[in-house]
Amino acid sequence: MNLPGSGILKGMAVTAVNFIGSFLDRAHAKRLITEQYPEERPTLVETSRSFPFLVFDGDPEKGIRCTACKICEKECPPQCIFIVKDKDANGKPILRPQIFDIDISVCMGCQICVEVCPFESIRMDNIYEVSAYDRFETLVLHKEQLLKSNVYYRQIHPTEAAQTDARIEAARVKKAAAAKAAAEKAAAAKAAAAAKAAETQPEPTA
Amino acid sequence: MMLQLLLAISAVLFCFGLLAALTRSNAIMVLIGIEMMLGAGNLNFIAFWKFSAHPELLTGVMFAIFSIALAAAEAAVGLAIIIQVHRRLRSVNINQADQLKG
Amino acid sequence: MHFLENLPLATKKFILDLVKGACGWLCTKLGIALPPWAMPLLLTLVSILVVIVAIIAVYMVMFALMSVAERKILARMQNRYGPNRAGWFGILQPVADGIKMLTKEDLVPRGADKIVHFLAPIAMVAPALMLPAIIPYGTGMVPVELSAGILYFFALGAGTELAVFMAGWSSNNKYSVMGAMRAIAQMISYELPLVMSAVIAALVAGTLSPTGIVEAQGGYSLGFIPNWFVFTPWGFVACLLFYIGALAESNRCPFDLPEGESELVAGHLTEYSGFKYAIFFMAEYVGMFAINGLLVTLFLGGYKAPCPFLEWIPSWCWFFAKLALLAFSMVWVRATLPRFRIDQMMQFAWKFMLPMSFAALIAAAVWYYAGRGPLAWGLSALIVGIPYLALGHFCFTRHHTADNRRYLYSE
Amino acid sequence: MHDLFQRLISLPWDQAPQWFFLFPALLMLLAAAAAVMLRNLIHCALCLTLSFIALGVLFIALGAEFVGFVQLLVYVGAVTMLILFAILLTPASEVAASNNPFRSFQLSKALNAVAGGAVAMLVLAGLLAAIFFSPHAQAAVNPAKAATAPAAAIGENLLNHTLLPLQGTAILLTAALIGAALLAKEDKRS
Repeated sequence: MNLPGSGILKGMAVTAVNFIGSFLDRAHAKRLITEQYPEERPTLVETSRSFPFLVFDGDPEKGIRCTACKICEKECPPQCIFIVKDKDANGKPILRPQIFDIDISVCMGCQICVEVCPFESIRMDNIYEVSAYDRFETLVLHKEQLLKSNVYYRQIHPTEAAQTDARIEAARVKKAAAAKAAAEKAAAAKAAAAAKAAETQPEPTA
Repeated sequence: MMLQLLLAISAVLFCFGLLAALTRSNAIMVLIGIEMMLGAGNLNFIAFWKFSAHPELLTGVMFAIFSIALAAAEAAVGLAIIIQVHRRLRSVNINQADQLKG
Repeated sequence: MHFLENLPLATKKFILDLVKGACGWLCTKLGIALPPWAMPLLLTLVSILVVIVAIIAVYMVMFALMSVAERKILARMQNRYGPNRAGWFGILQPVADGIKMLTKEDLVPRGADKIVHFLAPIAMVAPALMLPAIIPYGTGMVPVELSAGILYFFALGAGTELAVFMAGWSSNNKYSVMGAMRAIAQMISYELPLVMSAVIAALVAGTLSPTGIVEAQGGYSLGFIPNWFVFTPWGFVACLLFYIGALAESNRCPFDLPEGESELVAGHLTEYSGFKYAIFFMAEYVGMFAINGLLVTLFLGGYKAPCPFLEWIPSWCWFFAKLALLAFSMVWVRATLPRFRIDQMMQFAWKFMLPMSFAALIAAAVWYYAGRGPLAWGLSALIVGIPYLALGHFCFTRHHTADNRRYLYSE
Repeated sequence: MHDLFQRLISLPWDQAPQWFFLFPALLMLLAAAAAVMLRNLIHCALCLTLSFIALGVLFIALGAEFVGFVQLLVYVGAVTMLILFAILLTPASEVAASNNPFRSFQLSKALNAVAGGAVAMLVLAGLLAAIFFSPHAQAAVNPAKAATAPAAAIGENLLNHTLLPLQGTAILLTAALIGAALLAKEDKRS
């Protein structure tokens, strides 16, 4: 038979152990696991994501991967992306965005834009300190704020970036090979044509 | 002079209680009036004790203490009766509680 | 150390001398002849005022410290840090809380009874601030020496119930009324064992005066065990009962169901905000300190030192150390025990605390007349022990535990 | 200014404390009047409480500390709480108005008030006359010496001289407790 009231004492012991343990636990490994946020930053896991950004290679003007194809704009479920195609001096559209805005107060971080982008241009960022007083001034990100280099992308998401780079490299190699093959083919054709011409045209000296 | 003043105050309190008990038709107000009258009585006990020839005998004080104890019992039973009456008649108007049979 | 012991009284005397000197100087300067009764009257008024200011200042500081210490201790017991942002280790948190409370809008519901709604916080805080007046804080340091001090304490404690009712009823909110009704039911139920256990201490000490009760606990048995009432079987039980009653009277966990957030929003405080809410909050804490101070006075030897060789520490330090210990234990209990259900709370008061307090009363009387020796000890331990085990076994042990419970449809 | 102050402080202020009881007395009467006059029952009960608190303070001012504290404890802590609970448990219903046997309800009410007021005034007049003009009124009374009622003396008195009434009161209170609980219990048969 348990002594009446012994359960209360057991419970008190548990809280007392917690109380004393929280002072002894210098390493904060088991108790006091709360992060002291502004002083202690969380170490983000690699897959953490917040809002999209635009990747460029090398130069932010020329190296921009986006071609303003507007697939992401159409696919975006909360419709937070707004794109206007750029035009050259003659008014002819060129494959580059003139305006690329993302309203991150609307964005829900679904990553669909990343899934659908055929140019590996839009990727997810992991910034999280974006609170601001004015949502239209500061929370609508423009092209200048969205553009971040591929180096940055490799830093925040190394595995993904490596895969992307490999894909781009493979595509480039494939393209180069195709071009080479085409060139070879063209050269071969040219040579063949030349040979044929040579065949049909008798050797003037012969 | 002070004794008479205290007695007059007590008389006024008593008459307020009487007024409440006589004019209000709500049983609880009648009870409130009775409590006031008892309080006036206690005040008289204390006043007479203070100005008595032998205050160290504590006669008035003892009376007041017993009277307070009795008033508490009276209030408890009275309110229990009022609640029972309300349960029967759905009303605490003393004009309606005119039957001896439940 | 004699200097420290006398420090509060010496400060008071210094202030009185200062007032006396200043007044005399002013009168000679202005050429006013004071009648003979004027100076003593003035000094009496000033000494009353000094004591009032000192009490309120001490209790406000304790309230401020408690409000941050409680949160920090509670946090540590739940493996958190608690407030540590405002100031050094969060020590300025009460200031931040105060500023927040005072700058909040003071809302009065449209359907509320405005006058009663306004008067309720006043009716709450006035008795709470009057409670500490009879507690002896040190040797010769009792603000008001009353021959019926204990009775005074409980008479004023009754005012709290009234204030809670006023707050609940005037808010015109069903949660407020329900919370107020629960609070009053709880306070009335737990006032009985509370008063009964206080009566036990008064009975053995033979006086209702708090100073007399403390003096009755002076001295040491066997040379080192203090003669506090808590170290006797009946005193231990009465102390525990008083402690539980104090928890219930000050609406603290596990008896905080009048303001149980999950059921009643905030009970009778639902419609209060800003300064009025702060006043309720303050009154609750001051009431808690006061009732803990009474517990120290009644059972824990008041301002007496626990061992003979520690008597060089000033008596008022001992009082406040014991008070701090009790306040800590209340936080500890809060961190440990979940909230009662309303029927459990009533059952506990009427089926356990009241019989136990009667048992402790009988045990105290037996101990008193059996000569306070080992025999008295045994007898009184038996008288409180048997009802405890019996009540605990028959009323408060769940005989349907997980082992023998049968689930009809899940097997 | 100087003169005025001098004259002000030469008044017999040392006589003042024995008249302090007038403040709680006045407050008590005002609160009692409000309790009788107000329409809202809860307000009446709260005013009654204030009146009882003032009465307790009056007892303390008259030197009967113990009775004052008992008054506060019993009346404020218990009786008014009972009254407030009773008011909340007995909501006014429409039956009260419609079932009245008198057709001219307002007239009967007015008559009731006038008659009650007249009786109360008569009683008051009689009491005041007895207090101020009866031959015994001028009888010598003890000139208010510092009468005190220490708790120890009261306890001694209770257990020595008034033991039988004390036991009787105890029995009565127990009977009242059980009786009130039985009366207020829900009747299972109906």
